[in-house]
Amino acid sequence: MEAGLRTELAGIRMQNPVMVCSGTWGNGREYAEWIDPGALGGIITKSVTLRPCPGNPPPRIWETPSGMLNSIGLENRGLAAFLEEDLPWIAGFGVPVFVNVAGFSEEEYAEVAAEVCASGLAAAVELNISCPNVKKGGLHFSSSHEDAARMVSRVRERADLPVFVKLSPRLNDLKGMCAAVARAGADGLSLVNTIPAMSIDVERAVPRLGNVTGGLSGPAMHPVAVLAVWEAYQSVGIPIVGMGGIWGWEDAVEMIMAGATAVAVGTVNFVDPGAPLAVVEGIRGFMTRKGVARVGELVGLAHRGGFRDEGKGRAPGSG
Amino acid sequence: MEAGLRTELAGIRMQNPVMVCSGTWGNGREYAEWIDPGALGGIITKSVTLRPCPGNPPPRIWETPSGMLNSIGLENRGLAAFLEEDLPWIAGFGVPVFVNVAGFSEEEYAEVAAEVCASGLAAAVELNISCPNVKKGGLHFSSSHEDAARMVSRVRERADLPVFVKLSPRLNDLKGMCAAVARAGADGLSLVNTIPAMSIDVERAVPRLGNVTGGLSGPAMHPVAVLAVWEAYQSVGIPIVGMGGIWGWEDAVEMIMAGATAVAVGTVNFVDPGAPLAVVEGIRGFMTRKGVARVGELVGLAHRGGFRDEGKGRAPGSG
Amino acid sequence: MPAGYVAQIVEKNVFGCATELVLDLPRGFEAHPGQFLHVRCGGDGRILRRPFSLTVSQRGELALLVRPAGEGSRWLCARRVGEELDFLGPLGRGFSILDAGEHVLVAGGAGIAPLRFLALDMRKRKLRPSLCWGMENEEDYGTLPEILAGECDLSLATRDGSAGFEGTALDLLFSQARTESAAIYACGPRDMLSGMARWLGEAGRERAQVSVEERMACGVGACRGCAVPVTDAGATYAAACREGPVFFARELDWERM
Amino acid sequence: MPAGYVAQIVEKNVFGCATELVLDLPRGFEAHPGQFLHVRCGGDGRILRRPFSLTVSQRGELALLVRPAGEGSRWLCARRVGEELDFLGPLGRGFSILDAGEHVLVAGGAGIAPLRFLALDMRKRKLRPSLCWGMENEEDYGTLPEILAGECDLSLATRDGSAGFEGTALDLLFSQARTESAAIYACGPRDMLSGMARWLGEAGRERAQVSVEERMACGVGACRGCAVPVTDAGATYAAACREGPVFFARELDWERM
Ligand SMILES: Cc1cc2nc3c(=O)[nH]c(=O)nc-3n(C[C@H](O)[C@H](O)[C@H](O)COP(=O)(O)OP(=O)(O)OC[C@H]3O[C@@H](n4cnc5c(N)ncnc54)[C@H](O)[C@@H]3O)c2cc1C
Ligand SMILES: Cc1cc2nc3c(=O)[nH]c(=O)nc-3n(C[C@H](O)[C@H](O)[C@H](O)COP(=O)(O)OP(=O)(O)OC[C@H]3O[C@@H](n4cnc5c(N)ncnc54)[C@H](O)[C@@H]3O)c2cc1C
Ligand SMILES: Cc1cc2nc3c(=O)[nH]c(=O)nc-3n(C[C@H](O)[C@H](O)[C@H](O)COP(=O)(O)O)c2cc1C
Ligand SMILES: Cc1cc2nc3c(=O)[nH]c(=O)nc-3n(C[C@H](O)[C@H](O)[C@H](O)COP(=O)(O)O)c2cc1C
Ligand code: FES
Ligand code: FES
Repeated sequence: MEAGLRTELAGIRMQNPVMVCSGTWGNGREYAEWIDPGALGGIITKSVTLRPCPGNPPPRIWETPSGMLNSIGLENRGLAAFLEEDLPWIAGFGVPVFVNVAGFSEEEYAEVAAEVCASGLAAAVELNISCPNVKKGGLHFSSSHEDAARMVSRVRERADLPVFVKLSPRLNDLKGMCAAVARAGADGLSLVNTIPAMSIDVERAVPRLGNVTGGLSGPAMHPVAVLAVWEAYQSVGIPIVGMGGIWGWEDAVEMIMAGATAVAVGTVNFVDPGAPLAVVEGIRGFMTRKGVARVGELVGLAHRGGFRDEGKGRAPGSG
Repeated sequence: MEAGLRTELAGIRMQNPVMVCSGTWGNGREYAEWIDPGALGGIITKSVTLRPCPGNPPPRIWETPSGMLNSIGLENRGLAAFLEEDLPWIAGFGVPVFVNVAGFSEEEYAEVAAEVCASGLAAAVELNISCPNVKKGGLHFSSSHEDAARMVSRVRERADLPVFVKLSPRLNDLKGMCAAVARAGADGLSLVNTIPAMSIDVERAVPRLGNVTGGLSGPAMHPVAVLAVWEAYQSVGIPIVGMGGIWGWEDAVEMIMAGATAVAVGTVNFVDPGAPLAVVEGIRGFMTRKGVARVGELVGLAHRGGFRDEGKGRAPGSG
Repeated sequence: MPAGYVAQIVEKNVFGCATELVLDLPRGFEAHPGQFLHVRCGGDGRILRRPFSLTVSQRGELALLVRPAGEGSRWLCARRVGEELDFLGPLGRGFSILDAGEHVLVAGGAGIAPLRFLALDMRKRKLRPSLCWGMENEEDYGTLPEILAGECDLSLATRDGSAGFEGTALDLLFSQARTESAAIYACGPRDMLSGMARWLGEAGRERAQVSVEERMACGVGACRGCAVPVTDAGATYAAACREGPVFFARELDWERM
Repeated sequence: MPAGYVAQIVEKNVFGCATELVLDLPRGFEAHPGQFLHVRCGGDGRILRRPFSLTVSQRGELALLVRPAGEGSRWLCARRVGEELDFLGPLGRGFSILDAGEHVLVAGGAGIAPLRFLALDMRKRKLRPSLCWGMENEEDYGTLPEILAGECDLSLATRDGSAGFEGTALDLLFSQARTESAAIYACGPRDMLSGMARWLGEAGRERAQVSVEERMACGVGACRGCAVPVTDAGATYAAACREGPVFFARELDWERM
């Protein structure tokens, strides 16, 4: 039986639900040597800011049990270089490009988002209001529901593409935040960014990262990401891109069953550049084995009591 | 050189800074068969509630990469049985007992705390306002700084022992929360409880835990816990008990350098009941090697530039 | 008194889908059938211990019989003779041999492990247990049935009928004639145990003991992670690791299982 | 073009504190001295890859020379002949052989790995490099110096003076007479490289190349985790994995290192 991997995300058609996370795939060139970007469901580009940004002082990464910390800090060559050199190239593979946008003020976000839309090359904007690695900006914009909502509506006014809002899992009230950004006009959610974290070198008694704090990604934080998707699915109707610690197809399917319409893989690319396509194949195999015709039937399935007839390879319930 | 492991926590004298986490060490009897409770720095007992509490439906645990989820849900035999049978027995080892208190209303917390104090057998009360595993109560009480502060002052009024407040790491504004509970009269902080998380069995498309969501503990979340201690140390002057994913002495020292006056080990007990004492020995060895006379010199050391003369085994800086 | 031990693997046998690891346990190590070891699996100690019932080898030495189910059990199956295992144990409450005319042991899959140990104990007391054992298919058994046949009154079942009775161990049990007063001792998957409890009825549940498999963290009763619902007024739970893993069928609340 | 490969270990030699693993690389696999492989370490692929420079064996075959520093490198050192390694590579920018009268190679510890490869390349071009190599003590070297002595003009240093010059590779370099125009190629710990850069002065940094060791995640330039500060107006960073690991000393901002 042929499994239907095609899906639609806020009106964007995708050949499969597997994308790559912002910041873990450069702007495509590096991994295009290993896998065909055209086989992905979509590509989320590294955060771009209005002006070039040097990023944080090294060391920028540290490995932790089943995870890693990073404090890259939005290093990028700025919007102009991105629009001229990177976006046209990456858009050439014919899969939807989600441009991740960051900034240091509301105006900057809105400005960058507007220009990205104007380029005609992007499919959507992903607003990174949850970067743990910059002091001004980043998480700052999601410290309250009001701040986040204002940011979203400012961007919404100037963007004529779907706007996905990327949130941190470190929120007292994640459901309330999701509802607030949805009301403010978000077309979708990207859940989650890394979890703020840090590590100390005990021999020297100094932080491991030049920036002191960083963000935790990888399998260690996957269960936290799954819950974020689960809670968001319960609180809003807009589509969710699930990400955080996806290592294999099971993790991706888990995210989808928790409520994600699409998923994005990040840290695993560093270990296995072929991982995104292995995840696609794994989902396909699972669907075939379970007799699931369209991947959309799996979205949020765990909220609806799961497979009615477990283990017998029958179709899902009220899907 | 003899290392001085003795420490003081909100006026409570401890022979060493290593305790065991609430809920991971039962009420002592189970592990007393393996290690001498009298050799610990202190013991934090399992959450006790006014009335007996059956806990959540199984399955209650699930293992995740370098961590585990639990949704025990405050199972305990209630205050009366605790005061009669457990507390006297555990207090008999002569080390400070921190009684972890939970409840389903402010009055309940205050009532339980008052009776624990009246028993004359406890050294401190640890207020669990961050349990991810109960619907009403638990995290509910720390959804806003105001709620948490009101709870703390209610308990403070009726407790004549030091009150430690145990917080979740899932807070937008951890520093603000620490400041709020400190202002409300908390004598110390316990950081952190487990991180809310979940896992789904993809074969059945249902949550792995009977309670759907649970709390992530273990090495996976250690870097998140270290950051919480780091942030709290920056925002308040009251002592901190650091916990979360401590597996060996390095993790404990890391917590101390981030700002913890004492630490507590949890999940590792399940793998190695001897772990708390191994951590004590490891800290002792580290101090000897580094020429650190009193463990107090290490507290918050990473905020003060670390060891001045790294690698040469010299004394810490302005400690 | 239980303890934390390290013991060498002195013999390794593969029986169909299961691997037997015979352990060189210290003198004075005493255990009852139904008790288990909580074994550190994987080199780095970063995963939780895994519970495995104590069983006995052909020469009556204490051993584990491990069926690969995931990372931990696969790691165990890959150990070699001469390597050491780190475990806590013996842990938990084992089987009580009842005063009955007939003793029927029912094993599903790796559930054979504690029951083989129990059968040995019964023979020492001059009892003659009978044993129903079910597996998926013939290959899963390997040569173990030939050895067991010398140790008790054995009958086999396979789902595909490739060996013995066609069906589960439970179907096999149902198919056999039993005296009303037979004592039953069972170990196997949750479905098998609850199917049996239903079939037994209230009276039967008094004389039936089951060893339940729950995921465990501490293994010693400290974490309350391995809760099984019990039949009491408060609808509470027992810790499978300490109050079990063996329970009388009547003690458990099968409705809430 | 780099690629993801699996290659068999066909020979293993232990030289003092370092282990040489000779790889059976596919035909057509071409690499330059200074390039590295990004190797999957540990069985389950849950830890990040680890970068190791390509080196050559006595017979000129491509190999790794690994010094145990932690979990990943220890795992590598424990591999046996016949096992396979999974790696990405060859990655990064290697050394450029300059047009100079004298070629001086300076290695600290495992920094010898890429320089041995470079020395071979130089000999193929009929150049006669000299090599200063420093280790903690005599035992760290094993028998490798005897072999290397046949490959280039070798001098050794140890901190404790147990073999060769007493001091670091850098002290040894300082102690030797060099022509002003010597080209320098260095690989070793951060301290050694920055000490050398300071000593060289601006002119010297034009003719010196250094291979830097930075913690890496992706190894291919995608994550910007391996940033090293470069001397440009914007005070920006280069990716050690892609724009390096070999840099001209003048390209790096030693003040910000
Ligand atoms: C008291 C007791 C005695 C046991 N005796 C034996 C024995 O003698 N021989 C034997 O082969 N197995 C026995 N088991 C089951 C054994 O503990 C599990 O197969 C093992 O823990 C699986 O771990 P893993 O890392 O290999 O697999 P995982 O990857 O952890 O899990 C693989 C599968 O096994 C299931 N599983 C995991 N842990 C348990 C558990 N504790 N109980 C039941 N299912 C589990 C999971 O849900 C999953 O479906 C016993 C279990 C208990 C509780
Ligand atoms: C381009 C490049 C080439 C290298 N070539 C060689 C080589 O040929 N032979 C060799 O033995 N080693 C080489 N290294 C160093 C090697 O990568 C590290 O020793 C290894 O990654 C340590 O991993 P681990 O898991 O063993 O130790 P970990 O437990 O990760 O760390 C142990 C110690 O090593 C340090 N370390 C970890 N990773 C790196 C790194 N990438 N660079 C520098 N220090 C690190 C840590 O800070 C820590 O102090 C090279 C590094 C780079 C960047
Ligand atoms: C090295 C690195 C760089 C990242 N850079 C960005 C970024 O620029 N913008 C952003 O929104 N998220 C960034 N992220 C977060 C990821 O997009 C993703 O949300 C997170 O890593 C969780 O997914 P994972 O566990 O699969 O990596 C980065 C993550 C890593 C590891
Ligand atoms: C099985 C289990 C039960 C727990 N029960 C409680 C509890 O009753 N009250 C409480 O405040 N914390 C409880 N916790 C949280 C721990 O006290 C501790 O904060 C957390 O596990 C992090 O530490 P660790 O990673 O070392 O386990 C429990 C944790 C586990 C794993
Ligand atoms: S496994 Fe901890 S109580 Fe049973
Ligand atoms: S390691 Fe990722 S850019 Fe160099």
